[in-house]
Amino acid sequence: MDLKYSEEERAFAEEVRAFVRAELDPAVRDRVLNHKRLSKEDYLSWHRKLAQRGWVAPNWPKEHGGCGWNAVYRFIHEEVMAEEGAPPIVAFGISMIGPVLIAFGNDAQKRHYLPRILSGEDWWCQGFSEPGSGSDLASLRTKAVLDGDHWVVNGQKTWTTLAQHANLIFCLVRTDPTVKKQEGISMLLIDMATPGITVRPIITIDGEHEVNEVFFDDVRVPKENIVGEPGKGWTYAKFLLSHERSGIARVGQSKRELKRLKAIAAAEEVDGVPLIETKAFREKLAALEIELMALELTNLRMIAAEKSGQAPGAEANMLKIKGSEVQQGLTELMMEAVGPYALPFNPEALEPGWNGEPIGPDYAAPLAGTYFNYRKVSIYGGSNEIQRNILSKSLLGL
Amino acid sequence: MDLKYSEEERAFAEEVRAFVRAELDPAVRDRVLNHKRLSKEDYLSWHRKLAQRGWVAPNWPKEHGGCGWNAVYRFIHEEVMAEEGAPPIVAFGISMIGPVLIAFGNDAQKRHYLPRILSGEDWWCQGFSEPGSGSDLASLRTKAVLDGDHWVVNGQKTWTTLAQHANLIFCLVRTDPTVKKQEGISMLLIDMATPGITVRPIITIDGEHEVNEVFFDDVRVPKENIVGEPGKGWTYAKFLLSHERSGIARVGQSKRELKRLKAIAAAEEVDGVPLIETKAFREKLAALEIELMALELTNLRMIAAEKSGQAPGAEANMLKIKGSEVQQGLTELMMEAVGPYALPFNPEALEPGWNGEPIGPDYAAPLAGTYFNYRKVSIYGGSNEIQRNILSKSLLGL
Amino acid sequence: MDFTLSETQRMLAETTDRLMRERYGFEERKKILAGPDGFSRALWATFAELGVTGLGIDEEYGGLNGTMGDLAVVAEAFGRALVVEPYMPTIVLGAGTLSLAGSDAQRTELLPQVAAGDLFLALAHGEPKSRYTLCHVDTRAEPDGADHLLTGAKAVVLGGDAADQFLVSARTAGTATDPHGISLFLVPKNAPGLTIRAYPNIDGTRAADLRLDRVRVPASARIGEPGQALPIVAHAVDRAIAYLCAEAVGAMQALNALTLDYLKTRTQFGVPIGSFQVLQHRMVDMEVALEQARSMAILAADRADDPHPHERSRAVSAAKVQIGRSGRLIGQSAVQMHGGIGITEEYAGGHYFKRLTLIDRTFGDADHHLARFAAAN
Amino acid sequence: MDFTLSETQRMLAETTDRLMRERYGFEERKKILAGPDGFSRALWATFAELGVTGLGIDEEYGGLNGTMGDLAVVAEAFGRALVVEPYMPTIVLGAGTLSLAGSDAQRTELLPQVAAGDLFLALAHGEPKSRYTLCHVDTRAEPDGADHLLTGAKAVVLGGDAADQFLVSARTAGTATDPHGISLFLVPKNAPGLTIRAYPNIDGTRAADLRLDRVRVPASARIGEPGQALPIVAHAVDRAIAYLCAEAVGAMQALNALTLDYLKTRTQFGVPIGSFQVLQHRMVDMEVALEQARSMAILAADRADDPHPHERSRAVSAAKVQIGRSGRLIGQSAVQMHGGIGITEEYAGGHYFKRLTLIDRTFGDADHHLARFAAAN
Repeated sequence: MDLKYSEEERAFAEEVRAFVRAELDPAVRDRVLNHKRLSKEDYLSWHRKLAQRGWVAPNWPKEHGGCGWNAVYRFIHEEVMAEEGAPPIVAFGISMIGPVLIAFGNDAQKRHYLPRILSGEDWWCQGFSEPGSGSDLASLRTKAVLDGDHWVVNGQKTWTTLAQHANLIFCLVRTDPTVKKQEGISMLLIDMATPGITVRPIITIDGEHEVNEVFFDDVRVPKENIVGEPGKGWTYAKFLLSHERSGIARVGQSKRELKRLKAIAAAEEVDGVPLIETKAFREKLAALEIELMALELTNLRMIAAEKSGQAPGAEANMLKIKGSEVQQGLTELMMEAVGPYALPFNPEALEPGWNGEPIGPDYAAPLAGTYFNYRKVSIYGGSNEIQRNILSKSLLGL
Repeated sequence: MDLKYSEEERAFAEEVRAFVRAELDPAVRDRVLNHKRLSKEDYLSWHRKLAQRGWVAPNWPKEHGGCGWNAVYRFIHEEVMAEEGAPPIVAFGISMIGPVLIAFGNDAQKRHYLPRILSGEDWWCQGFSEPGSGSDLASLRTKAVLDGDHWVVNGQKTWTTLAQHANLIFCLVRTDPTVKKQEGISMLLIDMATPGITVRPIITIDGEHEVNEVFFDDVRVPKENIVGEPGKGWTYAKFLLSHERSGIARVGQSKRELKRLKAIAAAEEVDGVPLIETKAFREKLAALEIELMALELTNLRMIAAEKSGQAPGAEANMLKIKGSEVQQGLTELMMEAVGPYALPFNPEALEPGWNGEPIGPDYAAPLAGTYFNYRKVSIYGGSNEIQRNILSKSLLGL
Repeated sequence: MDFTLSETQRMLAETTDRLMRERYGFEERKKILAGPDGFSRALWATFAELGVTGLGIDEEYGGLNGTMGDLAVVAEAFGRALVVEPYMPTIVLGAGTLSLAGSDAQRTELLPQVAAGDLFLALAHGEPKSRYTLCHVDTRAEPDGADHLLTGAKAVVLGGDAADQFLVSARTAGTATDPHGISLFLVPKNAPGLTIRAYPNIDGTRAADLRLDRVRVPASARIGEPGQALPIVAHAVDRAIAYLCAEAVGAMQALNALTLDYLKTRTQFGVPIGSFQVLQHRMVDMEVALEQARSMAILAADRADDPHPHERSRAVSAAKVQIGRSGRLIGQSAVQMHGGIGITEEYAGGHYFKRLTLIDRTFGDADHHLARFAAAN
Repeated sequence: MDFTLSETQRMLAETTDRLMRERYGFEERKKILAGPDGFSRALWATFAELGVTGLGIDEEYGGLNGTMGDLAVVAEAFGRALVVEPYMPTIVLGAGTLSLAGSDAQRTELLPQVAAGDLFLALAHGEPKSRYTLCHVDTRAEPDGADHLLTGAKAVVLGGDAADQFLVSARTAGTATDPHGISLFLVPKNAPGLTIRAYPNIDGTRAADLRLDRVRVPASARIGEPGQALPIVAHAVDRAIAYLCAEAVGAMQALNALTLDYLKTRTQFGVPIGSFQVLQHRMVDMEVALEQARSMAILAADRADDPHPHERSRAVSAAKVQIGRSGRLIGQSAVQMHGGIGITEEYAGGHYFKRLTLIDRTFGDADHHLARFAAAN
């Protein structure tokens, strides 16, 4: 039993930390740390720096330009970057469609798409969810019919994160309505500039534009833009969803947010005493910190098991549940910490370069919004109810 | 809107309070207040005093010797007695089989049994649950076969509360195995002295003997000892279970326990400060007190509705859920309050007349045991899961 | 003991609910929010016609002399409709404070205008450093002849955007959290030295931060005795909390109804999601939370004018704790059961969640009131 | 980074688990509890043969020089079997304290006897008024020549029933909660002036309350420097907490297994109750709670001998909080899902629930350690 990283792993963590501190634009770092809006270029400039360093695809094999790292290295890389306030690597290309193409794409697709993902030239988005299919993803209804050399796609996708930045979308579509619902699905790669595609923003209750609806109206997609075989889309989707979940608990990010919470609670005062020194708040914070400590160790135990060859299984679902609870707990305490200054709605303050006078303390503007927004983390990627359903079956045999 | 009792109701409450204070044996009151064991005679002596006063059957119509009170009076009577430390009226006769006999019994049964319930001459117990049928009561398997002038009963009942005191049992038995499970059930009235009945104690984890198993081995029960019609037992059981639920939230008892908790927390010290003055404990206690305040008002709202003619419906299930949570919360905080002195097991100290030296403070002995024992209140009478199932259907239409 | 509404209250509830149905649908509300004032002056005029703006005001000043229980009926209806008009600031806090402690002249001048719907008020009490502590007032009132000069800052003044006049608290004696020495003054919005920074809140209501730089007020502007404003403010705020509790009950009720409807109509895996036991039980818990909250809101309204301030504040704090906890459970559960749609701007559910969340942050959150209740025990 | 057991630990776990299977079934345990000592001396002898009693003791005193991690392996196995033998009192607290601070003479005399299974020890530190505060010691040690006379009372001394010798803390200086001035003395059970009131605990373990009335102890009986015992006791207690955390993990694991088995085999309404989604999700939450507890128990064992007391106690307190919360959730949920059977004496489930509940009350409950952790933050 040894709870510490090896010498080599520690050195790697420090290397990552030093790299982020040296290379990350301080303005971007500030936006990440303080929950301000990130522009497409904020993501991309960091993506390019990572690409240059060879660190942009931790989970890809080396022959495709990835790092070929083991689970521990991948974990360290992701966690240290999060702790240091780097923007997350945009997942759609690197963590989602990339691994699918590596595993199931043809040579032409690999040659064309993989380098463009690494370089940041392509920004993908994910066309899975539909208005009628939330937790029951396989019930999707967007259909693709072969017409000569093209698939003709009709239907609607929703919750499409950052589609406004994307030039490509990977889509689950129904290509055979006559078979079992899981068996009639295929995965298509679609250029967002194709005529017939409309992107409509969905504004969330914090006033932000992060997700979208994507409408397909007789969209013609070249026949060869299918991944693998027709009717196997559900298999690829499951592969995608189960792949690369080491960071699912978001421990690094939550450690960063815990620091921010402590800073806010130290700045806030109750009757002249820093909020963080009042017993009730201090102990609520402590309770959350202990949950995070336990989560971090649980995560490390699972990463260590994965490194030593055990496939990540049910544990990822546990990490998703606990990780989302901790993230939500942190956003809630931050909102609580600012008291009445949780009320004002001042979205301009989140815009890069805004120089106005803050309403209340300068950290207050995003807090309530982030709390509202973060209710999503127990919903997306399979709601916590779905996670418990899965665990009940896979882990408990119920 | 008027949250106060009427003049008349207040006067009645004071009358009940004065009666308890004047008539209740102080030794019995002490045992109730301090969770010591109650003997059969403790229950009966109080029962007789109430009978003498004409107050032993609040829910029975006057023509059968009951009080004929409305919901508010019944509630006041029960709550004030509980607050004042009176033993609860033993429910099996008064609240359970009595109303069933009044509604469905024949004249002979009414003439024979009802006076004996009122006088305390008969002590009933309830033969519903079986080892295989907990929440799924209708699946019971104890069977009764007609043989000449007798039903021959074979099977087993369990969780039979205070069967050790009882001379009679009302039993659900399967008299027709060929029909739908709810339709083959009858209700029999059985003398506990009948040959073939064996009572075996079940000891609970607090070391107490409160419940029993009752075995029936070719027990011959006179044919006329059936309630109403054969095959209607399920209807009578549902009537019984839904009847007289005004006290289901146990507000009076919980108010009494809250006082006790406050007294314990005032006597316990942390670093020289009374526990009740430490912020963390004080606020846990306050949170529970607020829940109890809300519960009391919710209960009163429902009682008022019942008084004005609305039948008690889904509300009783809500009161059961919240009431059990409050009761359990109180037992848990009392156990917490005594700290390390929750550990010692000293059941002799619960015996009436025990004069030994207590281990730790004299209130400590029952606390952990009561906490363990009170886990039952969210299980019996339909577990809280069953209550939620019922509410989901009846209240929400789900 | 009687928990039914009085005949007047029943009519008030019906009138208000009907008005809301007709004029305050989700789309109409959106338009109102997007308008120049962020609320509807036309609707306010209708309130005045119906007597709703005069509800808490004495008959002699043109009001209906209603009780806190009557105001709670309106509050609940407004909660169901997510009303953003500055009713609580103007009527409960503004006119309420004047009714409690204003001079005859002040009442005679101002209350009829409020009842007629012609005047908006706001209580400017909280400050950047005061959080939820009512006795924490740093704003100073320095005597200058018969006048006072007010200097300081006021934070998150609810309804401060619309207010024609502010009721501003300021210290005439003592420091920081001294309960004595706080006075209350009427300050018109255009007073020289007063800077108003108005903004929307995240739930669509509006507020303002004020800066006062030697704002001159005459002696006639003082409300109540010098240095004795804290008990008045505390009473007015307790009444506002009772109002908020009722409003929250309305919002919870509406959100529960929306959620239940969603459970019945949304299908997944070929069945309505309301057939899943986990969601059924959670919905039951939301209903239980609503009933518990309703009970405590009734208590708060009943005690909001209790002659014993200790009894009053104990009941009001207990209610605020219950409302905070029920609102949190209902809001979070409703969003979770709706899934993504629950946090979109286009769906009413998320707006109830926001309103419930911000009510918990107004005049003290559940933790604050738990501590206050526990200390009063 | 490696979370696997060492080869030695794997063997230790196997040996202990096998022994428990063979000798500590539910019925055997009942017999042991009903025996004259309330525990099995025969089993204790087997522990000695297997080296389990010498696990935490240096090789030079006949032990195996094991780490806290090794002790945790035994603890977990004992937790699964609900072992009532006074292992933690004798080995972790008794021998552990001597190993930390005993003189050469004390160690040489006593530790080999402990390792051989011939000596039982108990730490008599807590007092009737001390609750969970370690520096709260009222028992006095008054010098009398080279000796000391001990007078006072000790409460809920775990293993105090079986102990041949007590490690008794007493004040040689200071008052009440002064962290300085506490000394530690060895006191044999038959010392004149010592009254032992032994009793069972509600979970089947045993304890005693002690009265000391001018109990004479020689200078050679003092453990460590005069007045400097608190850090030693604190370290020993932190180790005992780490042990309890591992024991609790064993108990939780066993209780989860029992519950899962019950969900699969108990039928109601014609189906296994494990087919009900509400119970499935609760069972999942119990498994998550177990994994979180296991993580923190590992941390506590790892840090229990950290050279920085602050780091040590911070980690140990965090673990105790997690264990308390997980144990409560698992215990209460297990009972609820079992229904009535879960609280009967005849079924193992309720006994795990009791043990987990009492572990939370031992050396500080979750609230106590949350406060300690928060203060150390």
